[in-house]
Amino acid sequence: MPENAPLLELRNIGKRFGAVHALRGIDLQIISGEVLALLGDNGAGKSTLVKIIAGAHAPSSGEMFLAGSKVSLFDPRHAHDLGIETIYQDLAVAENLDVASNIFLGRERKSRMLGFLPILARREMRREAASALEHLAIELPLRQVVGELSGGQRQAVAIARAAYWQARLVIMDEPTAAIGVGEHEAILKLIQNLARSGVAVILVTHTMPDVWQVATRIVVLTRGEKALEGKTEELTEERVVRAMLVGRESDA
Amino acid sequence: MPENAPLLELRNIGKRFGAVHALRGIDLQIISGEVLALLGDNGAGKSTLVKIIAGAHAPSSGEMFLAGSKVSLFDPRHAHDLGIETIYQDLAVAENLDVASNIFLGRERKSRMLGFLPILARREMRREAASALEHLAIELPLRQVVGELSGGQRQAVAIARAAYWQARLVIMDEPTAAIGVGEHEAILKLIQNLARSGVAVILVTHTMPDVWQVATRIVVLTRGEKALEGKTEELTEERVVRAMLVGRESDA
Amino acid sequence: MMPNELRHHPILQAIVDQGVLIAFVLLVVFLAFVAPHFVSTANAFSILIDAAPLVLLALCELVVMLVAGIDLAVGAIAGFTGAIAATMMLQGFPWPIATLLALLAAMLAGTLQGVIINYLRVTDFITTLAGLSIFSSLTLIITDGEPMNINANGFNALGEGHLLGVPTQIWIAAFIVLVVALWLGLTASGMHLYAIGGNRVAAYRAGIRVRRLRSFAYAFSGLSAGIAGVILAAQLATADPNAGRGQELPAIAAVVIGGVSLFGGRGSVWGAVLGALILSTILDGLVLLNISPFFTELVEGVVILLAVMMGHLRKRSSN
Amino acid sequence: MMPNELRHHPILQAIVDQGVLIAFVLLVVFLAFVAPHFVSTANAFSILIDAAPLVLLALCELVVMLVAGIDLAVGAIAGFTGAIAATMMLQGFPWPIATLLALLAAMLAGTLQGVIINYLRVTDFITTLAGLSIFSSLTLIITDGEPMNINANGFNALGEGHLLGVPTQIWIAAFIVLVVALWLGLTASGMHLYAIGGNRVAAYRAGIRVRRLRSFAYAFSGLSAGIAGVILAAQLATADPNAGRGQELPAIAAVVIGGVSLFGGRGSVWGAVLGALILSTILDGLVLLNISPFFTELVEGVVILLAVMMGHLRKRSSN
Amino acid sequence: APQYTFGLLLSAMTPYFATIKSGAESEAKKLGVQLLVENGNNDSATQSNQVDTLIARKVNLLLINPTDAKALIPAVEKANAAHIPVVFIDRKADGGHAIAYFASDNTQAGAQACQFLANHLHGKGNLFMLLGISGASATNERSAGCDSVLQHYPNIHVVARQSGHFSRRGGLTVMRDVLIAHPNLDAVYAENGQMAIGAVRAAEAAGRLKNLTIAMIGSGSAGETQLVKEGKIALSVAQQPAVMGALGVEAGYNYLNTGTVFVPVPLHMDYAPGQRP
Ligand SMILES: Nc1ncnc2c1ncn2[C@@H]1O[C@H](COP(=O)(O)OP(=O)(O)OP(=O)(O)O)[C@@H](O)[C@H]1O
Ligand SMILES: Nc1ncnc2c1ncn2[C@@H]1O[C@H](COP(=O)(O)OP(=O)(O)OP(=O)(O)O)[C@@H](O)[C@H]1O
Ligand SMILES: [Mg+2]
Ligand SMILES: [Mg+2]
Repeated sequence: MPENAPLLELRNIGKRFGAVHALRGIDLQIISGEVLALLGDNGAGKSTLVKIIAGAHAPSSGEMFLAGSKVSLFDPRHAHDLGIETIYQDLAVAENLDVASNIFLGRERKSRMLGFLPILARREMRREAASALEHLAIELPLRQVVGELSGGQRQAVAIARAAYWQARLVIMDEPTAAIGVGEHEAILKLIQNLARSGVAVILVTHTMPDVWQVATRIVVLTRGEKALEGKTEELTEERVVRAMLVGRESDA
Repeated sequence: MPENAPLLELRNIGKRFGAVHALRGIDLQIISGEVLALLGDNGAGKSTLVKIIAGAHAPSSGEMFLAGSKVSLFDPRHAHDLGIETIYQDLAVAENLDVASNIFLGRERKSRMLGFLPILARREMRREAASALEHLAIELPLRQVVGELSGGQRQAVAIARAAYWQARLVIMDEPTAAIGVGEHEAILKLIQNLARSGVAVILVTHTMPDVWQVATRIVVLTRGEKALEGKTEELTEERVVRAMLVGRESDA
Repeated sequence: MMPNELRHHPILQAIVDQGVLIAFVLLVVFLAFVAPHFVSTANAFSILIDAAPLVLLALCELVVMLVAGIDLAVGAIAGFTGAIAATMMLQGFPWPIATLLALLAAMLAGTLQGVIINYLRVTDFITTLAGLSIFSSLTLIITDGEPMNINANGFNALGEGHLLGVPTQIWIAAFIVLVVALWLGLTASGMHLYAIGGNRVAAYRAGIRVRRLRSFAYAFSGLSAGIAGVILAAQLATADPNAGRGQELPAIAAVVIGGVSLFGGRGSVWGAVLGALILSTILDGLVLLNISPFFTELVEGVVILLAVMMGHLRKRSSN
Repeated sequence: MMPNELRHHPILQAIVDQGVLIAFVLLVVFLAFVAPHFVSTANAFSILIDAAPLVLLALCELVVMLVAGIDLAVGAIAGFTGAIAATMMLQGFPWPIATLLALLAAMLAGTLQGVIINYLRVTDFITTLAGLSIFSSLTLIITDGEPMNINANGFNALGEGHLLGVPTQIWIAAFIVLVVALWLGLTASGMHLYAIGGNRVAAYRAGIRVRRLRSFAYAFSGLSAGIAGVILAAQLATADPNAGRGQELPAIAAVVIGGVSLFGGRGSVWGAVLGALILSTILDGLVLLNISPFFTELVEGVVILLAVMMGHLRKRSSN
Repeated sequence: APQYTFGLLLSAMTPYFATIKSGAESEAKKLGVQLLVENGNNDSATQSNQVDTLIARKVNLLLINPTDAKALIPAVEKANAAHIPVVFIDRKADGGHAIAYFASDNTQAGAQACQFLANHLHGKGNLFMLLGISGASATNERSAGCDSVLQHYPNIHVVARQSGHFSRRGGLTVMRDVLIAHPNLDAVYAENGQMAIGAVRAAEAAGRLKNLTIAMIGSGSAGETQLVKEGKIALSVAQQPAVMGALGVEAGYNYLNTGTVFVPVPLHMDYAPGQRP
């Protein structure tokens, strides 16, 4: 593994849904410890790109390299193994399971029954979940089934889930969309803490102030294509917003 | 109908979900032409209250008066008839129908086949939908099924739906959560225009700047109870945020 | 493979989506080559006559499955309708009146199911399974377990007669198909069925009377099952105490083969018709080829599986 | 009506949710009063013996319905398994080996269905409907349409024998119930079944091997159906060419009565067992009460409907 | 006289078995016997469970029409062990002890029907065998009877063997297709009356009835008899289900009072006009 390779590299990624061309020729590098803001108008392709990086969608074309080595046959399971955690915009939680089960879903803690049968360590998971939520300044009814939670509470579950695991890359697709004022601040702090400890973060958001508060780099997508890329300190909000809209105008 | 009665009045509204007490003793008046910001932390009960006003949930206790007369046996159909339009937080669009069908769902335009059979005027609805979206500065692939749209695009569909109909009260539960920067501005403008033309607007949001930009009055919910109420110009952001959190602390 | 504009044309899209159509065509071509006398007017009518009641039952399932329901009682209601019509004719009612009253009973039966499901909130599966038991039983009771002869020629003509050289029952089924196609395709309530199946909560919030419309879907299902029952009885000039039994799975199979989803909101009349045609063509082919009865089900199962897989492959490759 | 802490206790909650339990108790009490000889060890065993294979088939449906599937082939696979075991014993294999191989075949049959559904993406309904046809047909072919005698006493003891005074088949069913209860309640893969049924996309994104686990659910279904088939064959000392036919709807009915959802993600082992017990108690009561065969289905349908409605009323009043 | 309770276990509730039921019921009424009638839905497991339940119910006598000759052996043995006498109706189980057996011989019926057809065709022609439900014992035995005769007639070609599932509609739909596939069909052998009626309708609709000789194994029901009278069906080898049911009850009643009797039920041959050999 080359020492100075970016954590993640996308080359010429494209994605079609039937006739819809959601992404075209996306090149992207993500470096450990940076916070990359992925911006763009509605329908620009941000979530599609996020899902590809998370392994939830297969790209129609292009290649991905993680820490210098090509990834293929990629799915969310591999993404987890490689240290990629994702908060999806369309949360996708198991509504019929409780908070702790959702946080640990797919990576449950186990204990041994009769010394050899692996069974769920429910109590331990609930305890861990509670402390993880506390860290994030989130208060949730732990035993309630997620389907009975409010919109913001569900989002908090998804955030806690992604934050809990030791990751190399955390992808957050509009994590603060439905989130209360206090929790909003906690999430921004979380992002900064993650970056400080060397984790790469991809943040998708429509809240411009957040971008300038936490992001180190900005990529703007317009209609599935990369329209602008640069360091946060080198870009102004005006220029970014214009890129989102101008891209659109020049295309239309 | 008493001339000076509030458009909508809630008296002592409560709502339980099994053991969960989501709302308690809510009194609320909404006056034509005002923009009421309904604020509160995640899980405070905002969406529950919104659903009760929209007829989507029946309250467990309390009474509702619309323009001075008591409403009973209330469902979304009645709400529409009474001029209440709602953008729900959990959008709930028919994913298998296209944009125009969703905007007109339940109130389709019809024409007569053979002079007497009422059939759907699909083309007319599509045309109307396109112009409604244009008004809102929203660009959408009209023929695509809503399930294939991006998160923000779906939200735009819900907004267009609520904005299209001549309403007396428009309720918006976090309408800008997933919405792009340009559309965000358009929605704020829409709210102001609605209020100016005498429509009452209830806005639920976690974005404080929006509140001070458009709201005339603020109500804060904390753990299902009304914690603060007042004119926007008389309240500071600090005080509002504290009400959300303090309520919580004093309860805990 | 196809220019984008073309691909988005609704009719073309429907055909591409219906990869099963291609499977059907292949099936027909195959049988035309190997099965003696498969290509003949008599055989075409034979397939269509067998398909007619199945198509009607498939329409029942289509409509209730669009709203994420299921109707296991369609066969039982069909048998029940035949028995009622026969009894009334025995009691001296003129056949058109007996038939209309029997169809009314069928619609009431369906409505009753719809009301239990949507207002008393028993699940669709349980209610219609109970309906299956209850209406089968009522048929046995009405007929006293014996086939009842029907002597009214007008009635029997519904099953045996011809119009412009085409068997009456094919006309009847075609007419109902057309009505349902117009209903689903052109009217608001038709679209509301799709909306309910797509997202019931959204439909409710949009002001659609979900419970009423779902009940209506079951009422229609009862009626269409009743028409199937009339055809079945007329065909044999008999109300058979066991008529319609076991027809629920084939009816559901027909629509599922035709692309209707058990989870609601997806499917078309053409799919339902196609599914029914595939099933009756397979059965026809099995007899023409004189496949041993021990093997008929084996071949049937394999062919259905292949047809659906083929439909699926088509769809995937078009993605 | 109940203090909140109590109401949230998982076991109590489960009982309250299972309003159907109360319906079952009422049914038993009612029959105890009106049906002659209902309260007797012989009759209790008669009900349980009757329920044993149904419970096993209900477990099949429970597991596949948790992942929003359905298995229409369970009865056919049961019959198929009996036929294979009988054939092998006829060919001189010792009965334990014949039984194990037959169960292996059953599991393979289920796995095959699972693979077709999850990897070739044919819908659950169509695949298992084809399975129903295919395995029914294979049973006819293997047995050549004639019932096959089974003379191995050890094998037949699985259906006729007793252990500690309790019929063997009740032990077998109880053991499998326990295994499934532990699987679903205590293990990760058990919980993953619920997750898949609750939200398949979420489960996939959480890294659950959705297709593999769903295939496994069908493999289990095949195995459990196979065990039911062994019991049925042992009970009759015969591999019947039509054994298990028509058992798919009762099996699904049992779990749905017990609160399992056809749409996935909801249901418990206890519900499935309860549903099977309700069905076999009703059938037993019908015989004891000498309900005329024309009326049996009528009564059965009505009682099922009442039981489920009662369960539902309980739930609503507890809200 | 003592009040007896008998259980009558029928394998299914098709018209044929409904006739057994009504024959048995009217006899039971005459004798003051309470009769419990069960429908096994063609399922051996169901029927043997019904036997269990009736044993628990402590009936005095069981009249069993087994769904299957072998599968019901354990159930009959259980009845024997509980000292409840058993009478077989229409079919028997291959094991266990019964005090009486009232049946017509299915194998013989099949043989007689096909012998008639063979004679009628002068040993030459195309025959369609319209079979019952696959795997049902009635189907197996009737087919075996027919086949045993046909093997002596190499020039009779069985051009199709298809199942009409013992139902009228099954007979109709299958016959329609067979007529299409075989324009030179001469004769039809139908394994029950319901299917034969369906086949007659198909042949009539296709205008082929005149050229067809149809023989069936009937149950003597009105609809069947009518078609025989009209000459549309050449031969009905009619079983007498009502007689079987009545005799079964009578014999059981006598047995409980006195001792056992075996009464063979004669097959009733019903010829169309001019067909009597
Ligand atoms: N269907 C339900 N069953 C049980 N509890 C529910 C249900 N719906 C909501 N609740 C509970 O009611 C409370 C209020 O929920 P609500 O959705 O009104 O919150 P909210 O103020 O809109 O929060 P957010 O800002 O996150 O949208 C929460 O504690 C939630 O868990
Ligand atoms: N499953 C799908 N089928 C067809 N088209 C799709 C599908 N998913 C996404 N698209 C299309 O791809 C484009 C990009 O969608 P995407 O969700 O990536 O947008 P986004 O940038 O995340 O927007 P938002 O800010 O609204 O979340 C949109 O035009 C959308 O309609
Ligand atoms: Mg997005
Ligand atoms: Mg909310």
